[in-house]
Amino acid sequence: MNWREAKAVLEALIFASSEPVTVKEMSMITVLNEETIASLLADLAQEYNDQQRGIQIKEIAGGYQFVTKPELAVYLEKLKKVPRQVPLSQAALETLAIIAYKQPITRAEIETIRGVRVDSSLSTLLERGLIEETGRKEGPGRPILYGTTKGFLKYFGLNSLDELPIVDDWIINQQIQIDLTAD
Amino acid sequence: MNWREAKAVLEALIFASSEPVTVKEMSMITVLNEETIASLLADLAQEYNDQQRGIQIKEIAGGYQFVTKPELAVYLEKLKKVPRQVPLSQAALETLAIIAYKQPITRAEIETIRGVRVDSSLSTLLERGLIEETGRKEGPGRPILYGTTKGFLKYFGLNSLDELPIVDDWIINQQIQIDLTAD
Amino acid sequence: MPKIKTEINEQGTYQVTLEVFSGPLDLLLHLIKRAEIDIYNIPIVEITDQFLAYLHNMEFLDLQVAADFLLMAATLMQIKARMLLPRPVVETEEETMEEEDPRMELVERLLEYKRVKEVAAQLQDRERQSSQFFTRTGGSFPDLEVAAAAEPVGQVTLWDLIQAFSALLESLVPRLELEGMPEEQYSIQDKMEEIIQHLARAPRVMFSALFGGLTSKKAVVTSFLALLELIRMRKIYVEQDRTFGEIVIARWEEKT
Repeated sequence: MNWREAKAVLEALIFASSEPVTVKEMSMITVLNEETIASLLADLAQEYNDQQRGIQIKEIAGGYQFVTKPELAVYLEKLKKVPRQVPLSQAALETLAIIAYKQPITRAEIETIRGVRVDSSLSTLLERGLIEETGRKEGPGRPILYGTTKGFLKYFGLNSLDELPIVDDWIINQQIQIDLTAD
Repeated sequence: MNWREAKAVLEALIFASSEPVTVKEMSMITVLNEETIASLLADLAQEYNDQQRGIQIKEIAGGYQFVTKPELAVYLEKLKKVPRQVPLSQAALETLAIIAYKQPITRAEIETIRGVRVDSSLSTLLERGLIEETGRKEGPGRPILYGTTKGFLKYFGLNSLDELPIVDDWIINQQIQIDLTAD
Repeated sequence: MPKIKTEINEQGTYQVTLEVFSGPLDLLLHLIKRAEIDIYNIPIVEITDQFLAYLHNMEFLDLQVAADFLLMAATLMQIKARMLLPRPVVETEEETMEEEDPRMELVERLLEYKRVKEVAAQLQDRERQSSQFFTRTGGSFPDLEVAAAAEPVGQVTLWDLIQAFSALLESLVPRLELEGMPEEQYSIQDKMEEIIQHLARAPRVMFSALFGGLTSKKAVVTSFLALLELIRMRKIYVEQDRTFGEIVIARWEEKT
């Protein structure tokens, strides 16, 4: 397999997968080492960018995926066969924000922070695959713990949770550490 | 919009659509006449063929669609076998459970039982080969009927659907009844 | 008067929320911001009065929201009462214990909530940006159909499947008991016909145009239920313009 062929294989792999494909997966399939895959990908991505194409390769949720160029969104919105994403409500966004930064977290803990019941936000977020049950908290009632999913990263175009903005002193895992020392 | 830009738009449209895009549809979206669209498509298709790429544009069912090059199928099959570690969401699982027990069943009927829209669950299940379209229901709109696949049986280690455990499902029957009389 | 905002989320469940305020803390923050007050020194009497006035003016449709707002009102009144009482000078042998400002806990909650709002706003920005990228949507892959997925489900067992089904059955019981309960005597049927007639004259109608003329809460609820029923029956559908958030109602035939 020459360079050109290898690039074609990666192109087809990324294209055919409905989920972002990781370098590791591509390495396993092509039996090329991960460094080579990385160079091939860089080359391929360059090609798509240089040639003023309609699609590009984007790194999302730890893998690679084809997406359309954002400036073409106006045309794509006119396409009938594209499912339209309904934006999340303010309530759902707030709930999701808390889960993203404070995961793993229970429903009661989210409700304390938001000051309202969050059942319907939680079920919306679960249904949309943005959060998931990650286990149960030790203690009375063993309440369900929630965390964000890979779908969350994909939905917001993030590569990992580290890309979440740092807000004030509110950083990821802060709560987890507090919990650990408190327990 | 120049030639290069127009080609990029068509590329993005064909890429993002879940079904083949017709020349007519592309003409309506871009406000370019159908002859121009046809030339642009020929040019785009040529480009993909010449450059020894992993994907190509194909005319299918009166429209245009991207497909991977047939000679790369061997790699793509491996892609399917790479464990993706993306477990089914609770939502998809519930939808699958309903289909397993109530097949053949329409999307509207599933939605009545689950009380939410199931588009995304259905496409996940179709994509993973756990369910398939089994026909169309008689009556207005002739909606698509869904059923489980052989892959479903294989995955859950069942020889036939008769081996599914019996669950007392009078409630679901009643729910469907209510829906039917309401229509 | 707060307007009632209805939205239909992706799963087709309907949310009736109060415009702008996603909870009592949100309302409190709004009042504080509007009055240009220092968050660390909230004039509790004034804010409590404003909060209660707001509650008084609200016509709640969503009872759950009401309960949360009422709980906050009670908290505010409690703080107010503690503030108005002469502060007991606690003199013990261990020096004079500074009695904690009764507002402190609330201030902390507000600050924490403020961060939530900031993050939510940033997520919303990202969501907007991200919605400009379209990905390939499943679709059939002629040259891929041969490969039957070996591990299509991840670590899911038959037991999980049955559990999902049983859980569903359980959740259906309360829903069935509720079925047909609300406002039936108010004739949702009439409202449904009215909406259909409305749409016979124009293919698309703004949500606000349909509901703007209604005066009583009961009429709004009835119309809303009629709308939901029509959606369920696939006689109509609604869509929300991304930019303006206005809900448009259209005949189902318009959806192609």
